[in-house]
Amino acid sequence: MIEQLRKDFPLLHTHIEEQPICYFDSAATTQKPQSVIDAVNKFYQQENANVHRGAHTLSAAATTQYEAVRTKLADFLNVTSKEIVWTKGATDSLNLIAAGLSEKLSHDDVILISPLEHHANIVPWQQIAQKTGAKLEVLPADQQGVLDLEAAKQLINTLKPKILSVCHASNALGNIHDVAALITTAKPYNTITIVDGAQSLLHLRPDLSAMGCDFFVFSAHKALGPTGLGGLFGRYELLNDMPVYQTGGEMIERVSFSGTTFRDAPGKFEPGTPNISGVIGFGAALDYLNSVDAAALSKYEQGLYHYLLSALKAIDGIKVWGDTEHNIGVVSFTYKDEHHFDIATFLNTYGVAVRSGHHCTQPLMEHLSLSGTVRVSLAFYNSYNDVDTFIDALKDTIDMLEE
Amino acid sequence: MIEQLRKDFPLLHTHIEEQPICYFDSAATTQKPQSVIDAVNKFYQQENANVHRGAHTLSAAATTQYEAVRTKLADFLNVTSKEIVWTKGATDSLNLIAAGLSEKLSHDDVILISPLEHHANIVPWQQIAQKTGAKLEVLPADQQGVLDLEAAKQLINTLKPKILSVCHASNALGNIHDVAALITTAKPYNTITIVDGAQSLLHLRPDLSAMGCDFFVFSAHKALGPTGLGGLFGRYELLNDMPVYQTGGEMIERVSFSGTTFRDAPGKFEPGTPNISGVIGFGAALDYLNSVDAAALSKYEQGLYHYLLSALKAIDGIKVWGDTEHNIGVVSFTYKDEHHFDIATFLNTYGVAVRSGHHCTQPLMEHLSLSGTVRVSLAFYNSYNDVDTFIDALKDTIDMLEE
Amino acid sequence: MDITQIQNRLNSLNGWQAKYREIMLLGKKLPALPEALKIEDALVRGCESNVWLHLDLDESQERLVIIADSDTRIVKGLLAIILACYNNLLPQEAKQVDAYALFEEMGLIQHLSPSRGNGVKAIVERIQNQIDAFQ
Amino acid sequence: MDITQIQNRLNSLNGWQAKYREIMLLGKKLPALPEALKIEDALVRGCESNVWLHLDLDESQERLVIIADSDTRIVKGLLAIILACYNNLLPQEAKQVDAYALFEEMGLIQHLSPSRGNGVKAIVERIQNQIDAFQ
Ligand SMILES: Cc1ncc(COP(=O)(O)O)c(C=O)c1O
Ligand SMILES: Cc1ncc(COP(=O)(O)O)c(C=O)c1O
Repeated sequence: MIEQLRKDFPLLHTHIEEQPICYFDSAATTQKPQSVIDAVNKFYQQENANVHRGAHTLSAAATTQYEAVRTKLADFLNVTSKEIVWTKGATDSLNLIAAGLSEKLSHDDVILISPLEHHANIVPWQQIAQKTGAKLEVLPADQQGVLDLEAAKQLINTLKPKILSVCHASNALGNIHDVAALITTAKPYNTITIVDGAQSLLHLRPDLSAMGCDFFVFSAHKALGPTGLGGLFGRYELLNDMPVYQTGGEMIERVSFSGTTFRDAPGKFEPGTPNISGVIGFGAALDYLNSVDAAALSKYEQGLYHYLLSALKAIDGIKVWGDTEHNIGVVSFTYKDEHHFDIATFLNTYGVAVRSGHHCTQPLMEHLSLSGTVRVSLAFYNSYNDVDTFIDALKDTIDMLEE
Repeated sequence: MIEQLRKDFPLLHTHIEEQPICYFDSAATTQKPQSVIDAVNKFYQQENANVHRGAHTLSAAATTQYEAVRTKLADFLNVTSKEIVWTKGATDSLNLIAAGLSEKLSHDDVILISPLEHHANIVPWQQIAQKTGAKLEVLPADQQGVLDLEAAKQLINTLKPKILSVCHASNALGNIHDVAALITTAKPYNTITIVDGAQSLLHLRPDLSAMGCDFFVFSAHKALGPTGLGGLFGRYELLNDMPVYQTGGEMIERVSFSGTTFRDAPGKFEPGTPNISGVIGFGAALDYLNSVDAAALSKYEQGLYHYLLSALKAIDGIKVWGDTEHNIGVVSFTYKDEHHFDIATFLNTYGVAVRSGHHCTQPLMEHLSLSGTVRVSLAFYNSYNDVDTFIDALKDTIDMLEE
Repeated sequence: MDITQIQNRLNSLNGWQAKYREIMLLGKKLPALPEALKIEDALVRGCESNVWLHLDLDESQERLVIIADSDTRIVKGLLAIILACYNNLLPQEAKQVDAYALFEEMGLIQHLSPSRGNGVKAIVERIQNQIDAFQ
Repeated sequence: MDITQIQNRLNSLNGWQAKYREIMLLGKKLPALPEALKIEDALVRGCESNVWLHLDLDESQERLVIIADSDTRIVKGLLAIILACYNNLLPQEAKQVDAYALFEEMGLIQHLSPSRGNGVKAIVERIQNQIDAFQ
């Protein structure tokens, strides 16, 4: 099955340093199936036009396609299409939400996040906290970097946060969070719950209605789609209630120099020309995801993850961080006191593309007393052979470092 | 020459309603040369990786390419690369600037714009004016929709605006503004000058050092590039001085729960994963623009524009709006009291793609007492044959309306 | 022309040029709304161009009378088709009629720009809501 | 090894695996900086990993003595190369040396990630600026 799927991803058949590539950086950005590349290509060659404005056939067709992808995504997430806003990425989405909720915050309100958050789910809240006087508080995690769920629930009960914003899966360690449990705990306090799904959209295919969150954010490029596109789900009432964020064309009802009125959501949050080719490419990505056997892929991914994990753990001096029981397939490790950058650089010479550093989670690294880790992030298109190549390369690297 | 260049644009060889397309909607978005489409394609097939974070070859190569386009654009605009910020479009750029300058504004300060502005250069200022108490004032224009340059200079001298934000060329009427003259007039008052170059980047290839503006904004998709990408130039001192706008990964120096510090511009304004394929595609668009004879194209465009203009003016009942002497090649017209939408819809059945409506310039339409116009917007890839087809189709349409 | 005649006529025409021309001619036959009736309350929200619509019962208080106008000829033609669907029906009959589906059947929705399509939907919804208010 | 020897050695090696290994070995030969010297002031801004650098004149007050360290082995190796370029030169001689250009010549800059390349540039600039301060 996987050998067949791998054929759909042209980049997997390229080379690094004259060696076949082992792409283990899918948490940074996934590779794209040919169908996504083709959809973007076809759009520019045959369909390119601006949306929402046209009397002409091209523009009408582009608009229809663009809106159809919104519906497709809404179906994928099990919500309604008017609850989907297109943005330029998860970061943009989180900034939009933070700005939109800021007027609900006042001095002494609590914004609660986890210690595993990506900077994109930290800094916007720090900014809003500074502006409003609200307090930013952090859920407890252990020395491995695993959220303590029971203590987390207790803290929610104690703090009664106005806002709870947590990642569904950690990009640095791969941990899957039981966000539904946290949301349920927070419900009695009318907490506005936000889930950073940048890492979960692809791996966990969340059902947002079941999850019960108020907002959910993602980036298309981390789920087989093009760069420069992301989006958010917002429960309609809350979403439509937020003040406008960016302003300009398209999102208005009427502009005059004496005053301006805005459209309802999602329109009011989408000023200007959107990333049309990005949306259309992402539509093809969703088609791709809908066409494969999700359960089988997930099983395969988990198998591969555990295969990688045991091979790594068998190497003396390797320490794997995070929750290895509930994991989307990200292995973050260190080797003795060696610098992650040296390891990653050597691995690269074997054609192995991993990431090294703090993974935009400096507070988590601080919590773990690390300057960074080497991160191997899997996707269903990785093969057992990729893992073997990596392990061999890592052993060579270690030999070299110990020389 | 043009017949040759037209071959580079695949969409120009498609059909609308079974008729060869006459694409006259370049002011909404331009068509893309094959080289741009190929660059995006190649990126996803062979080079796709996230930027700025990688120890691996793919990521390093993507970053190098990404930053090289910044330099290429800076050269194109005659500024330095650290003065270029990538955004998702002109609208995003204007919102970033308006937010960044808002703390410089106080009650009684004046923000001055023209009556020909796109909503993207109106509504963000209205919002900032509301927030800061500053006053939004509008330059004078005549009944044709032409800015009165002398009166405009006088008004600048009278109002001594804190901010002057004007489009280099109008998207609704095509008028070219003498922004250099306005900037010179405003200089003694330390006015911060912003030029909306969404329509001028392609047609006028502005030299920003000569122009002397403090900020300049554009959208890639209106200059042969991909959707979902734009940018801004900011004079470095002013740019770097602005507070951060959106926050998240990449734009930080150091994040901890006790506080966060930010990078210098342009980095501090580029949080999150950027539109990498968009930037790389736009690089190919700039290469394309650098490879053609700009002077010859501009001469051709002007010739075509005047050919179109005379043919239109020869039709009884047609009124052309705006400045037909200084124009980027946009003809906005009305026919008697007929509705622009009816005309555009009929034209479309002849394969002629024009735009109808207010073109995101409702205050201008109000000024002209129009509900909208039919807009024919040219690019160098339009042929004389396109114009002939359009004129014939328009005559048929008029016959039908008069039936 | 009743709605079946209109449908047959449009279906018999080849190409959108001819169809739009026919739609426009249908619009021309629709009487103009007096300016006094072009009031804010009669404006249908969600249409890209102005559409005014009034719905009432005839003198016998039995059958629907809808009058409508638009500032664009083509939309006025679309209104003529919609009115042909509903006018003169008993409210309970009209409740059974889905003019939007009929537009879809004729391929008109697919051809209109999405915002025009939404406009047609908004008009039909407005009519149905007002019928509900009568019952 | 002086800088020419280093250059020859690196050029003679085939493939980046071997070259990085060699660079790392060069780093190993560079003495570690005492912790007390790893101070904020000695940190070179613009490097992705920590780089500490001290520049002084030798006892004769004539020739440059640069000591440096990094927390990564490869960057330490790069530092070893840079130091081999400058150490023991008279300041006016050192002004003529552009280690960054040498890195480019060896193909190292092209191969490093852009941020590492900028790091090398930052280190070289820091050295040049400190030399200026001496003169
Ligand atoms: C003059 C002008 N300014 C701003 C914009 C907004 O550009 P975008 O929709 O790409 O953000 C446009 C696009 O229509 C324009 O023509
Ligand atoms: C968990 C998480 N949140 C947010 C982001 C930010 O996404 P983007 O850079 O696409 O805006 C990322 C990407 O690294 C992520 O992994």
